[in-house]
Amino acid sequence: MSWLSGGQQQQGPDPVQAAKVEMEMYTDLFNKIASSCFTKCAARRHRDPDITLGEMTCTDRCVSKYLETQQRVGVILQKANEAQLEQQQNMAQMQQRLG
Amino acid sequence: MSWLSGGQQQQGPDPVQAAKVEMEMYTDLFNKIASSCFTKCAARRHRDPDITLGEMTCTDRCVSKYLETQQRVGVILQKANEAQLEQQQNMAQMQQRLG
Amino acid sequence: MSWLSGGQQQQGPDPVQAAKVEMEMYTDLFNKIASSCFTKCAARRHRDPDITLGEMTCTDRCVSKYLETQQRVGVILQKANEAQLEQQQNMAQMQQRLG
Amino acid sequence: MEAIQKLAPHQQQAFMKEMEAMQTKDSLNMYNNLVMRCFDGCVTSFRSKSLDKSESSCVEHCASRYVKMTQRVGLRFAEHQAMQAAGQQ
Amino acid sequence: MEAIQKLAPHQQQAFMKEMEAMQTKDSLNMYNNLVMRCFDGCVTSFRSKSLDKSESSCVEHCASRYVKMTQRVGLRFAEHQAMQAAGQQ
Amino acid sequence: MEAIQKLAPHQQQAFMKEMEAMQTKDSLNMYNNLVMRCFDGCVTSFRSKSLDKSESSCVEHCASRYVKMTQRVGLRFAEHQAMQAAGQQ
Repeated sequence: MSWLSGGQQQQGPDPVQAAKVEMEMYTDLFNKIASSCFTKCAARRHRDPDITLGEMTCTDRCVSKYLETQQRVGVILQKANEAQLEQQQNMAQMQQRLG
Repeated sequence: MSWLSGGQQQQGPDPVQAAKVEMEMYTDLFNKIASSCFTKCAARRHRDPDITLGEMTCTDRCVSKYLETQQRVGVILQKANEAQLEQQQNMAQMQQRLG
Repeated sequence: MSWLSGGQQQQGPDPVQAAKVEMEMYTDLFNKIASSCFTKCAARRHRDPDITLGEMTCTDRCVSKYLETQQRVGVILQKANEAQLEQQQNMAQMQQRLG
Repeated sequence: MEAIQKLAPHQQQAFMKEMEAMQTKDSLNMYNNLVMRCFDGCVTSFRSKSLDKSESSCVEHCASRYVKMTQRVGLRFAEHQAMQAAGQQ
Repeated sequence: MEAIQKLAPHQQQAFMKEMEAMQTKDSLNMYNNLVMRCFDGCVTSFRSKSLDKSESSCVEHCASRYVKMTQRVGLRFAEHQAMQAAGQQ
Repeated sequence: MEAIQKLAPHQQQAFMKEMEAMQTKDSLNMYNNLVMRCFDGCVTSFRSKSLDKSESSCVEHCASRYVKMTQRVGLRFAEHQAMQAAGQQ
Protein backbone atom coordinates (compact mmCIF):
# COMPACT_ATOMS: atom_id res chain seq x y z
CA MET A 1 0.00 0.00 0.00
CA SER A 2 3.10 2.15 -0.10
CA TRP A 3 1.91 4.07 -3.25
CA LEU A 4 -0.45 5.90 -0.88
CA SER A 5 1.97 7.77 1.35
CA GLY A 6 3.39 9.65 -1.66
CA GLY A 7 0.68 12.28 -2.10
CA GLN A 8 -0.75 12.95 1.37
CA GLN A 9 2.04 14.02 3.79
CA GLN A 10 0.02 15.11 6.86
CA GLN A 11 0.75 14.98 10.61
CA GLY A 12 -0.42 11.35 10.19
CA PRO A 13 -3.49 9.62 11.62
CA ASP A 14 -3.43 7.82 15.01
CA PRO A 15 -1.32 4.64 14.56
CA VAL A 16 -3.97 2.23 15.91
CA GLN A 17 -6.54 3.64 13.44
CA ALA A 18 -4.02 3.32 10.58
CA ALA A 19 -3.34 -0.32 11.55
CA LYS A 20 -7.10 -0.97 11.74
CA VAL A 21 -7.67 0.45 8.24
CA GLU A 22 -4.77 -1.63 6.89
CA MET A 23 -6.27 -4.81 8.42
CA GLU A 24 -9.70 -3.91 7.00
CA MET A 25 -8.17 -3.56 3.53
CA TYR A 26 -6.37 -6.93 3.78
CA THR A 27 -9.62 -8.57 4.90
CA ASP A 28 -11.46 -6.90 2.00
CA LEU A 29 -8.74 -8.03 -0.43
CA PHE A 30 -8.97 -11.61 0.92
CA ASN A 31 -12.78 -11.64 0.63
CA LYS A 32 -12.61 -10.33 -2.94
CA ILE A 33 -10.08 -13.01 -3.96
CA ALA A 34 -12.25 -15.76 -2.41
CA SER A 35 -15.35 -14.37 -4.15
CA SER A 36 -13.76 -13.88 -7.62
CA CYS A 37 -11.95 -17.23 -7.56
CA PHE A 38 -15.07 -19.10 -6.36
CA THR A 39 -17.01 -17.59 -9.27
CA LYS A 40 -14.27 -18.41 -11.78
CA CYS A 41 -13.18 -21.82 -10.47
CA ALA A 42 -16.07 -23.50 -8.63
CA ALA A 43 -19.47 -21.92 -9.17
CA ARG A 44 -21.01 -24.50 -11.54
CA ARG A 45 -23.81 -26.90 -10.46
CA HIS A 46 -23.18 -27.68 -6.80
CA ARG A 47 -23.65 -31.44 -7.09
CA ASP A 48 -21.51 -32.44 -4.09
CA PRO A 49 -20.04 -30.83 -0.98
CA ASP A 50 -16.36 -31.12 -1.97
CA ILE A 51 -14.13 -29.23 -4.41
CA THR A 52 -12.44 -31.31 -7.14
CA LEU A 53 -8.69 -31.51 -7.76
CA GLY A 54 -9.13 -29.38 -10.88
CA GLU A 55 -10.95 -26.70 -8.84
CA MET A 56 -8.13 -26.72 -6.27
CA THR A 57 -5.45 -26.18 -8.93
CA CYS A 58 -7.59 -23.46 -10.54
CA THR A 59 -7.88 -21.78 -7.11
CA ASP A 60 -4.12 -21.76 -6.52
CA ARG A 61 -3.48 -20.18 -9.94
CA CYS A 62 -6.38 -17.74 -9.47
CA VAL A 63 -4.91 -16.43 -6.17
CA SER A 64 -1.50 -15.88 -7.72
CA LYS A 65 -2.91 -14.19 -10.87
CA TYR A 66 -5.15 -11.99 -8.69
CA LEU A 67 -2.19 -10.79 -6.59
CA GLU A 68 -0.15 -10.13 -9.75
CA THR A 69 -3.07 -8.05 -11.06
CA GLN A 70 -3.16 -6.11 -7.76
CA GLN A 71 0.54 -5.37 -8.10
CA ARG A 72 0.30 -4.15 -11.73
CA VAL A 73 -2.78 -2.00 -11.04
CA GLY A 74 -0.94 -0.47 -8.04
CA VAL A 75 1.87 0.69 -10.34
CA ILE A 76 -0.63 2.27 -12.77
CA LEU A 77 -2.38 4.13 -9.90
CA GLN A 78 0.95 5.35 -8.49
CA LYS A 79 1.98 6.76 -11.88
CA ALA A 80 -1.44 8.41 -12.28
CA ASN A 81 -1.14 9.91 -8.76
CA GLU A 82 2.35 11.27 -9.51
CA ALA A 83 1.22 12.70 -12.87
CA GLN A 84 -1.71 14.44 -11.16
CA LEU A 85 0.52 15.85 -8.42
CA GLU A 86 2.97 17.21 -10.98
CA GLN A 87 0.11 18.78 -12.92
CA GLN A 88 -1.15 20.51 -9.75
CA GLN A 89 2.36 21.79 -8.97
CA ASN A 90 2.81 23.18 -12.52
CA MET A 91 -0.55 24.93 -12.29
CA ALA A 92 0.39 26.40 -8.88
CA GLN A 93 3.74 27.72 -10.24
CA MET A 94 1.97 29.17 -13.31
CA GLN A 95 -0.54 30.98 -11.09
CA GLN A 96 2.33 32.41 -8.97
CA ARG A 97 4.09 33.79 -12.06
CA LEU A 98 0.83 35.32 -13.35
CA GLY A 99 -0.40 36.26 -9.80
CA MET B 1 -31.06 14.81 0.40
CA SER B 2 -33.71 17.16 1.70
CA TRP B 3 -36.50 14.50 1.36
CA LEU B 4 -34.97 12.97 4.47
CA SER B 5 -35.58 15.65 7.09
CA GLY B 6 -39.36 15.35 6.56
CA GLY B 7 -40.01 12.14 8.50
CA GLN B 8 -37.48 12.02 11.36
CA GLN B 9 -37.62 15.22 13.48
CA GLN B 10 -35.33 14.35 16.44
CA GLN B 11 -33.04 16.47 18.66
CA GLY B 12 -30.63 16.08 15.70
CA PRO B 13 -27.31 14.22 15.54
CA ASP B 14 -23.95 15.93 16.27
CA PRO B 15 -23.25 18.31 13.33
CA VAL B 16 -19.77 16.94 12.54
CA GLN B 17 -21.21 13.39 12.32
CA ALA B 18 -24.02 14.64 10.06
CA ALA B 19 -21.48 16.36 7.78
CA LYS B 20 -19.37 13.17 7.73
CA VAL B 21 -22.36 11.04 6.70
CA GLU B 22 -23.25 13.56 3.99
CA MET B 23 -19.69 13.45 2.61
CA GLU B 24 -19.74 9.63 2.71
CA MET B 25 -22.95 9.63 0.68
CA TYR B 26 -21.55 12.05 -1.94
CA THR B 27 -18.43 9.87 -2.23
CA ASP B 28 -20.60 6.76 -2.59
CA LEU B 29 -22.74 8.53 -5.22
CA PHE B 30 -19.60 9.58 -7.13
CA ASN B 31 -18.15 6.04 -7.00
CA LYS B 32 -21.45 4.56 -8.24
CA ILE B 33 -21.61 7.02 -11.18
CA ALA B 34 -17.99 6.22 -12.14
CA SER B 35 -18.70 2.49 -11.89
CA SER B 36 -22.01 2.51 -13.82
CA CYS B 37 -20.75 4.84 -16.54
CA PHE B 38 -17.49 2.86 -16.96
CA THR B 39 -19.57 -0.30 -17.46
CA LYS B 40 -21.95 1.41 -19.89
CA CYS B 41 -19.47 3.59 -21.82
CA ALA B 42 -15.99 2.04 -21.70
CA ALA B 43 -15.87 -1.57 -20.55
CA ARG B 44 -15.30 -3.32 -23.91
CA ARG B 45 -11.96 -4.95 -24.81
CA HIS B 46 -9.26 -2.83 -23.17
CA ARG B 47 -7.02 -2.60 -26.24
CA ASP B 48 -5.27 0.67 -25.33
CA PRO B 49 -4.73 2.84 -22.24
CA ASP B 50 -6.79 5.84 -23.40
CA ILE B 51 -10.53 6.54 -23.66
CA THR B 52 -11.84 7.48 -27.12
CA LEU B 53 -13.73 10.70 -28.00
CA GLY B 54 -16.94 8.65 -28.25
CA GLU B 55 -16.38 7.24 -24.77
CA MET B 56 -15.82 10.75 -23.41
CA THR B 57 -19.09 12.06 -24.88
CA CYS B 58 -20.89 8.96 -23.60
CA THR B 59 -19.44 9.63 -20.12
CA ASP B 60 -20.64 13.25 -20.06
CA ARG B 61 -24.20 12.20 -21.02
CA CYS B 62 -24.09 9.27 -18.61
CA VAL B 63 -23.25 11.55 -15.65
CA SER B 64 -26.08 13.94 -16.47
CA LYS B 65 -28.64 11.12 -17.03
CA TYR B 66 -27.54 9.48 -13.76
CA LEU B 67 -28.06 12.69 -11.77
CA GLU B 68 -31.47 13.21 -13.41
CA THR B 69 -32.37 9.64 -12.37
CA GLN B 70 -31.25 10.41 -8.80
CA GLN B 71 -33.47 13.47 -8.75
CA ARG B 72 -36.57 11.62 -10.08
CA VAL B 73 -36.10 8.66 -7.70
CA GLY B 74 -35.75 11.15 -4.81
CA VAL B 75 -39.20 12.58 -5.59
CA ILE B 76 -40.74 9.07 -5.68
CA LEU B 77 -39.15 8.21 -2.28
CA GLN B 78 -40.33 11.50 -0.76
CA LYS B 79 -43.92 10.84 -1.89
CA ALA B 80 -43.73 7.25 -0.55
CA ASN B 81 -42.39 8.58 2.79
CA GLU B 82 -45.16 11.13 3.07
CA ALA B 83 -47.83 8.54 2.15
CA GLN B 84 -46.48 6.19 4.82
CA LEU B 85 -46.42 8.95 7.45
CA GLU B 86 -50.00 9.88 6.70
CA GLN B 87 -51.04 6.22 6.92
CA GLN B 88 -49.37 5.94 10.34
CA GLN B 89 -51.12 9.13 11.55
CA ASN B 90 -54.56 7.86 10.35
CA MET B 91 -53.98 4.54 12.14
CA ALA B 92 -52.94 6.38 15.34
CA GLN B 93 -56.09 8.56 15.26
CA MET B 94 -58.26 5.49 14.58
CA GLN B 95 -56.74 3.69 17.60
CA GLN B 96 -57.38 6.74 19.81
CA ARG B 97 -61.06 6.83 18.80
CA LEU B 98 -61.39 3.07 19.42
CA GLY B 99 -59.11 3.16 22.52
CA MET C 1 -26.45 -15.84 15.02
CA SER C 2 -25.88 -18.23 17.90
CA TRP C 3 -23.39 -20.36 15.86
CA LEU C 4 -20.96 -17.49 16.43
CA SER C 5 -20.49 -17.55 20.21
CA GLY C 6 -19.07 -21.12 19.98
CA GLY C 7 -15.55 -20.29 18.86
CA GLN C 8 -14.69 -16.89 20.39
CA GLN C 9 -15.15 -17.00 24.19
CA GLN C 10 -13.57 -13.64 25.18
CA GLN C 11 -14.33 -11.18 27.97
CA GLY C 12 -17.01 -10.02 25.49
CA PRO C 13 -17.36 -6.71 23.65
CA ASP C 14 -19.31 -3.76 25.13
CA PRO C 15 -23.03 -4.74 25.07
CA VAL C 16 -24.21 -1.62 23.20
CA GLN C 17 -21.63 -2.27 20.44
CA ALA C 18 -22.73 -5.93 20.25
CA ALA C 19 -26.38 -4.85 19.93
CA LYS C 20 -25.40 -2.31 17.24
CA VAL C 21 -23.57 -4.97 15.20
CA GLU C 22 -26.55 -7.31 15.54
CA MET C 23 -28.92 -4.59 14.26
CA GLU C 24 -26.54 -3.81 11.38
CA MET C 25 -26.56 -7.48 10.39
CA TYR C 26 -30.39 -7.69 10.50
CA THR C 27 -30.61 -4.54 8.36
CA ASP C 28 -28.07 -6.01 5.91
CA LEU C 29 -30.03 -9.29 5.82
CA PHE C 30 -33.27 -7.39 5.16
CA ASN C 31 -31.67 -5.31 2.37
CA LYS C 32 -30.24 -8.45 0.74
CA ILE C 33 -33.64 -10.21 0.81
CA ALA C 34 -35.33 -7.15 -0.73
CA SER C 35 -32.63 -6.92 -3.41
CA SER C 36 -32.56 -10.65 -4.31
CA CYS C 37 -36.34 -11.02 -4.31
CA PHE C 38 -36.83 -7.84 -6.39
CA THR C 39 -34.39 -9.24 -8.98
CA LYS C 40 -36.08 -12.66 -8.98
CA CYS C 41 -39.73 -11.61 -8.72
CA ALA C 42 -40.19 -8.10 -10.16
CA ALA C 43 -37.28 -6.82 -12.21
CA ARG C 44 -38.78 -7.20 -15.72
CA ARG C 45 -39.84 -4.18 -17.86
CA HIS C 46 -41.13 -1.58 -15.43
CA ARG C 47 -44.31 -0.76 -17.36
CA ASP C 48 -46.36 0.49 -14.40
CA PRO C 49 -45.79 1.69 -10.83
CA ASP C 50 -47.53 -1.23 -9.07
CA ILE C 51 -46.55 -4.82 -8.37
CA THR C 52 -48.90 -7.54 -9.70
CA LEU C 53 -50.63 -10.23 -7.60
CA GLY C 54 -48.22 -12.80 -9.06
CA GLU C 55 -45.23 -10.67 -8.01
CA MET C 56 -46.64 -10.37 -4.47
CA THR C 57 -47.05 -14.14 -4.12
CA CYS C 58 -43.56 -14.66 -5.55
CA THR C 59 -42.22 -12.18 -2.98
CA ASP C 60 -43.84 -13.98 -0.04
CA ARG C 61 -42.38 -17.33 -1.14
CA CYS C 62 -39.00 -15.73 -1.91
CA VAL C 63 -38.72 -14.32 1.66
CA SER C 64 -39.51 -17.68 3.22
CA LYS C 65 -37.12 -19.62 0.92
CA TYR C 66 -34.38 -17.05 1.60
CA LEU C 67 -34.75 -17.43 5.38
CA GLU C 68 -34.73 -21.23 5.04
CA THR C 69 -31.50 -20.92 3.03
CA GLN C 70 -30.01 -18.70 5.76
CA GLN C 71 -30.87 -21.33 8.36
CA ARG C 72 -29.36 -24.25 6.38
CA VAL C 73 -26.17 -22.32 5.53
CA GLY C 74 -25.85 -21.42 9.23
CA VAL C 75 -25.79 -25.11 10.16
CA ILE C 76 -23.09 -25.82 7.54
CA LEU C 77 -20.92 -22.93 8.85
CA GLN C 78 -21.38 -24.08 12.45
CA LYS C 79 -20.25 -27.62 11.56
CA ALA C 80 -17.27 -26.22 9.62
CA ASN C 81 -16.35 -24.01 12.62
CA GLU C 82 -16.54 -26.94 15.04
CA ALA C 83 -14.50 -29.18 12.70
CA GLN C 84 -11.83 -26.47 12.45
CA LEU C 85 -11.76 -25.99 16.23
CA GLU C 86 -11.35 -29.72 16.80
CA GLN C 87 -8.55 -29.85 14.23
CA GLN C 88 -6.75 -27.01 16.04
CA GLN C 89 -7.16 -28.77 19.40
CA ASN C 90 -5.80 -32.09 18.00
CA MET C 91 -2.81 -30.25 16.54
CA ALA C 92 -2.19 -28.49 19.90
CA GLN C 93 -2.29 -31.80 21.81
CA MET C 94 0.00 -33.44 19.25
CA GLN C 95 2.52 -30.60 19.63
CA GLN C 96 2.41 -30.95 23.44
CA ARG C 97 3.15 -34.67 23.24
CA LEU C 98 6.03 -34.06 20.81
CA GLY C 99 7.14 -30.81 22.55
CA MET D 1 -31.94 -10.68 18.49
CA GLU D 2 -30.12 -11.96 21.60
CA ALA D 3 -27.67 -9.06 22.05
CA ILE D 4 -30.44 -6.47 21.82
CA GLN D 5 -32.72 -8.26 24.31
CA LYS D 6 -29.87 -8.49 26.83
CA LEU D 7 -29.46 -4.67 27.04
CA ALA D 8 -30.04 -3.07 30.46
CA PRO D 9 -32.38 0.00 30.52
CA HIS D 10 -29.62 2.64 30.55
CA GLN D 11 -27.86 0.82 27.71
CA GLN D 12 -31.09 0.82 25.69
CA GLN D 13 -31.01 4.63 25.68
CA ALA D 14 -27.50 4.69 24.16
CA PHE D 15 -28.59 1.97 21.73
CA MET D 16 -31.57 4.04 20.56
CA LYS D 17 -29.25 6.99 19.84
CA GLU D 18 -27.08 4.69 17.69
CA MET D 19 -30.24 3.44 15.94
CA GLU D 20 -31.23 6.96 14.89
CA ALA D 21 -27.82 7.57 13.28
CA MET D 22 -27.94 4.12 11.65
CA GLN D 23 -31.42 4.64 10.25
CA THR D 24 -30.44 7.91 8.58
CA LYS D 25 -27.36 6.29 7.06
CA ASP D 26 -29.28 3.18 6.01
CA SER D 27 -31.99 5.13 4.19
CA LEU D 28 -29.34 7.21 2.38
CA ASN D 29 -27.61 3.97 1.36
CA MET D 30 -30.92 2.48 0.21
CA TYR D 31 -31.54 5.66 -1.84
CA ASN D 32 -28.08 5.50 -3.51
CA ASN D 33 -28.46 1.77 -4.22
CA LEU D 34 -31.97 2.20 -5.65
CA VAL D 35 -30.81 5.00 -8.00
CA MET D 36 -27.99 2.79 -9.29
CA ARG D 37 -30.25 -0.27 -9.69
CA CYS D 38 -32.95 1.63 -11.62
CA PHE D 39 -30.38 3.57 -13.71
CA ASP D 40 -28.56 0.34 -14.68
CA GLY D 41 -31.87 -1.36 -15.49
CA CYS D 42 -33.56 1.46 -17.44
CA VAL D 43 -30.89 3.61 -19.11
CA THR D 44 -28.89 1.96 -21.90
CA SER D 45 -28.42 4.55 -24.67
CA PHE D 46 -26.50 7.83 -24.50
CA ARG D 47 -27.46 9.68 -27.66
CA SER D 48 -28.77 12.59 -25.53
CA LYS D 49 -27.94 14.25 -22.20
CA SER D 50 -31.37 13.85 -20.65
CA LEU D 51 -33.75 10.92 -20.04
CA ASP D 52 -36.38 10.35 -22.77
CA LYS D 53 -40.06 9.72 -21.88
CA SER D 54 -39.76 5.94 -21.63
CA GLU D 55 -36.55 6.08 -19.58
CA SER D 56 -38.01 8.50 -17.01
CA SER D 57 -41.20 6.44 -16.57
CA CYS D 58 -39.03 3.29 -16.31
CA VAL D 59 -36.84 4.70 -13.48
CA GLU D 60 -39.91 6.10 -11.67
CA HIS D 61 -41.84 2.82 -11.94
CA CYS D 62 -38.73 0.87 -10.90
CA ALA D 63 -38.41 3.05 -7.76
CA SER D 64 -42.08 2.88 -6.80
CA ARG D 65 -42.26 -0.91 -7.36
CA TYR D 66 -39.09 -1.36 -5.26
CA VAL D 67 -40.63 0.67 -2.41
CA LYS D 68 -43.83 -1.40 -2.51
CA MET D 69 -41.83 -4.62 -2.67
CA THR D 70 -39.65 -3.59 0.31
CA GLN D 71 -42.76 -2.85 2.37
CA ARG D 72 -44.12 -6.34 1.64
CA VAL D 73 -40.75 -7.97 2.45
CA GLY D 74 -40.81 -6.04 5.73
CA LEU D 75 -44.16 -7.57 6.72
CA ARG D 76 -43.16 -11.16 5.83
CA PHE D 77 -39.73 -10.70 7.50
CA ALA D 78 -41.35 -9.49 10.73
CA GLU D 79 -43.80 -12.43 10.70
CA HIS D 80 -40.92 -14.89 10.33
CA GLN D 81 -38.90 -13.23 13.16
CA ALA D 82 -41.98 -13.39 15.41
CA MET D 83 -42.58 -17.09 14.57
CA GLN D 84 -38.89 -17.88 15.21
CA ALA D 85 -38.89 -15.99 18.54
CA ALA D 86 -42.11 -17.82 19.58
CA GLY D 87 -40.53 -21.14 18.47
CA GLN D 88 -37.51 -20.58 20.77
CA GLN D 89 -39.37 -19.78 24.03
CA MET E 1 1.53 -4.69 6.64
CA GLU E 2 3.62 -1.59 7.45
CA ALA E 3 1.15 0.19 9.76
CA ILE E 4 0.62 -2.95 11.87
CA GLN E 5 4.33 -3.67 12.24
CA LYS E 6 5.00 -0.09 13.41
CA LEU E 7 2.67 -0.44 16.45
CA ALA E 8 4.27 0.03 19.90
CA PRO E 9 3.44 -2.72 22.52
CA HIS E 10 0.74 -0.75 24.33
CA GLN E 11 -0.86 0.14 20.96
CA GLN E 12 -0.85 -3.54 19.98
CA GLN E 13 -3.18 -4.25 22.92
CA ALA E 14 -5.73 -1.68 21.69
CA PHE E 15 -5.29 -3.02 18.15
CA MET E 16 -6.06 -6.59 19.30
CA LYS E 17 -9.29 -5.36 20.92
CA GLU E 18 -10.31 -3.74 17.61
CA MET E 19 -9.40 -7.00 15.81
CA GLU E 20 -11.81 -9.01 17.96
CA ALA E 21 -14.70 -6.68 17.11
CA MET E 22 -13.70 -6.67 13.43
CA GLN E 23 -13.49 -10.47 13.26
CA THR E 24 -16.99 -10.88 14.66
CA LYS E 25 -18.35 -8.35 12.19
CA ASP E 26 -16.41 -9.83 9.28
CA SER E 27 -17.66 -13.38 9.89
CA LEU E 28 -21.26 -12.09 10.15
CA ASN E 29 -20.74 -10.26 6.83
CA MET E 30 -19.24 -13.38 5.26
CA TYR E 31 -22.29 -15.35 6.50
CA ASN E 32 -24.78 -12.83 5.01
CA ASN E 33 -22.87 -12.69 1.71
CA LEU E 34 -22.62 -16.49 1.46
CA VAL E 35 -26.39 -16.91 2.05
CA MET E 36 -27.12 -14.39 -0.73
CA ARG E 37 -24.62 -15.96 -3.16
CA CYS E 38 -25.93 -19.51 -2.64
CA PHE E 39 -29.61 -18.38 -2.67
CA ASP E 40 -29.10 -16.45 -5.94
CA GLY E 41 -27.24 -19.39 -7.47
CA CYS E 42 -29.55 -22.23 -6.37
CA VAL E 43 -33.10 -20.89 -6.00
CA THR E 44 -34.86 -19.79 -9.18
CA SER E 45 -38.49 -20.94 -8.98
CA PHE E 46 -41.15 -19.83 -6.50
CA ARG E 47 -44.01 -22.27 -6.96
CA SER E 48 -43.76 -23.25 -3.27
CA LYS E 49 -42.82 -21.57 0.05
CA SER E 50 -40.08 -24.01 1.00
CA LEU E 51 -36.91 -25.33 -0.67
CA ASP E 52 -37.32 -28.60 -2.60
CA LYS E 53 -34.80 -31.46 -2.22
CA SER E 54 -32.49 -30.33 -4.99
CA GLU E 55 -32.53 -26.67 -3.87
CA SER E 56 -31.61 -27.54 -0.27
CA SER E 57 -28.74 -29.82 -1.31
CA CYS E 58 -27.58 -27.11 -3.78
CA VAL E 59 -27.41 -24.36 -1.09
CA GLU E 60 -25.73 -26.74 1.40
CA HIS E 61 -23.14 -27.91 -1.14
CA CYS E 62 -22.57 -24.30 -2.29
CA ALA E 63 -21.86 -23.27 1.35
CA SER E 64 -19.57 -26.20 2.15
CA ARG E 65 -17.60 -25.79 -1.12
CA TYR E 66 -17.24 -22.05 -0.43
CA VAL E 67 -15.86 -22.76 3.07
CA LYS E 68 -13.35 -25.28 1.68
CA MET E 69 -12.36 -22.87 -1.09
CA THR E 70 -11.87 -19.99 1.39
CA GLN E 71 -9.59 -22.17 3.53
CA ARG E 72 -7.43 -22.95 0.47
CA VAL E 73 -7.32 -19.27 -0.58
CA GLY E 74 -6.22 -18.48 2.99
CA LEU E 75 -3.22 -20.81 2.72
CA ARG E 76 -2.10 -19.51 -0.71
CA PHE E 77 -2.69 -15.88 0.38
CA ALA E 78 -0.53 -16.36 3.51
CA GLU E 79 2.25 -17.97 1.43
CA HIS E 80 2.26 -15.00 -0.97
CA GLN E 81 2.33 -12.47 1.92
CA ALA E 82 5.26 -14.37 3.48
CA MET E 83 7.15 -14.47 0.15
CA GLN E 84 6.51 -10.73 -0.37
CA ALA E 85 7.63 -9.87 3.18
CA ALA E 86 10.79 -11.99 2.70
CA GLY E 87 11.38 -10.28 -0.68
CA GLN E 88 11.31 -6.82 0.98
CA GLN E 89 13.81 -7.45 3.85
CA MET F 1 -24.26 19.73 0.90
CA GLU F 2 -26.46 21.35 3.60
CA ALA F 3 -24.92 19.64 6.65
CA ILE F 4 -21.38 20.59 5.60
CA GLN F 5 -22.24 24.24 4.95
CA LYS F 6 -23.89 24.55 8.38
CA LEU F 7 -20.63 23.68 10.24
CA ALA F 8 -19.22 26.34 12.60
CA PRO F 9 -15.46 27.16 12.21
CA HIS F 10 -14.25 24.99 15.11
CA GLN F 11 -16.40 22.10 13.81
CA GLN F 12 -14.86 22.47 10.35
CA GLN F 13 -11.46 21.65 11.84
CA ALA F 14 -12.76 18.35 13.30
CA PHE F 15 -14.55 17.67 10.00
CA MET F 16 -11.31 18.15 8.02
CA LYS F 17 -9.58 15.59 10.26
CA GLU F 18 -12.38 13.10 9.52
CA MET F 19 -12.03 13.88 5.79
CA GLU F 20 -8.34 12.94 5.79
CA ALA F 21 -9.09 9.55 7.34
CA MET F 22 -12.02 9.04 4.93
CA GLN F 23 -9.96 9.94 1.87
CA THR F 24 -7.27 7.41 2.73
CA LYS F 25 -9.90 4.71 3.27
CA ASP F 26 -11.79 5.68 0.12
CA SER F 27 -8.74 5.50 -2.14
CA LEU F 28 -7.82 2.08 -0.65
CA ASN F 29 -11.39 0.93 -1.37
CA MET F 30 -11.22 2.31 -4.90
CA TYR F 31 -7.91 0.45 -5.40
CA ASN F 32 -9.37 -2.89 -4.15
CA ASN F 33 -12.52 -2.45 -6.27
CA LEU F 34 -10.53 -1.53 -9.39
CA VAL F 35 -8.29 -4.63 -9.02
CA MET F 36 -11.37 -6.86 -8.73
CA ARG F 37 -13.15 -5.20 -11.68
CA CYS F 38 -10.11 -5.46 -14.01
CA PHE F 39 -9.27 -9.01 -12.83
CA ASP F 40 -12.86 -10.20 -13.43
CA GLY F 41 -12.93 -8.49 -16.83
CA CYS F 42 -9.52 -9.56 -18.13
CA VAL F 43 -8.56 -12.91 -16.55
CA THR F 44 -10.67 -15.92 -17.55
CA SER F 45 -8.29 -18.88 -17.99
CA PHE F 46 -6.16 -20.58 -15.34
CA ARG F 47 -3.81 -22.84 -17.27
CA SER F 48 -0.81 -21.00 -15.75
CA LYS F 49 0.06 -19.26 -12.45
CA SER F 50 1.01 -15.92 -13.99
CA LEU F 51 -0.68 -13.41 -16.33
CA ASP F 52 0.13 -13.84 -20.05
CA LYS F 53 1.02 -10.81 -22.23
CA SER F 54 -2.52 -10.02 -23.29
CA GLU F 55 -3.91 -10.40 -19.76
CA SER F 56 -1.33 -8.02 -18.26
CA SER F 57 -1.88 -5.35 -20.91
CA CYS F 58 -5.67 -5.81 -20.48
CA VAL F 59 -5.57 -5.20 -16.67
CA GLU F 60 -3.16 -2.25 -17.10
CA HIS F 61 -5.28 -0.63 -19.84
CA CYS F 62 -8.44 -1.29 -17.80
CA ALA F 63 -6.88 0.51 -14.78
CA SER F 64 -5.55 3.50 -16.74
CA ARG F 65 -8.87 3.94 -18.64
CA TYR F 66 -10.79 3.76 -15.35
CA VAL F 67 -8.56 6.47 -13.83
CA LYS F 68 -9.07 8.76 -16.85
CA MET F 69 -12.81 8.07 -16.80
CA THR F 70 -13.05 8.87 -13.06
CA GLN F 71 -11.25 12.19 -13.61
CA ARG F 72 -13.78 13.14 -16.31
CA VAL F 73 -16.74 12.07 -14.13
CA GLY F 74 -15.24 14.27 -11.38
CA LEU F 75 -15.32 17.35 -13.61
CA ARG F 76 -18.90 16.79 -14.84
CA PHE F 77 -20.08 15.94 -11.30
CA ALA F 78 -18.57 19.16 -9.90
CA GLU F 79 -20.19 21.21 -12.70
CA HIS F 80 -23.60 19.70 -11.90
CA GLN F 81 -23.19 20.34 -8.14
CA ALA F 82 -22.23 23.98 -8.89
CA MET F 83 -25.23 24.43 -11.21
CA GLN F 84 -27.57 22.88 -8.60
CA ALA F 85 -26.12 25.07 -5.80
CA ALA F 86 -26.53 28.18 -8.01
CA GLY F 87 -30.08 27.07 -8.88
CA GLN F 88 -31.04 26.92 -5.15
CA GLN F 89 -29.80 30.42 -4.08
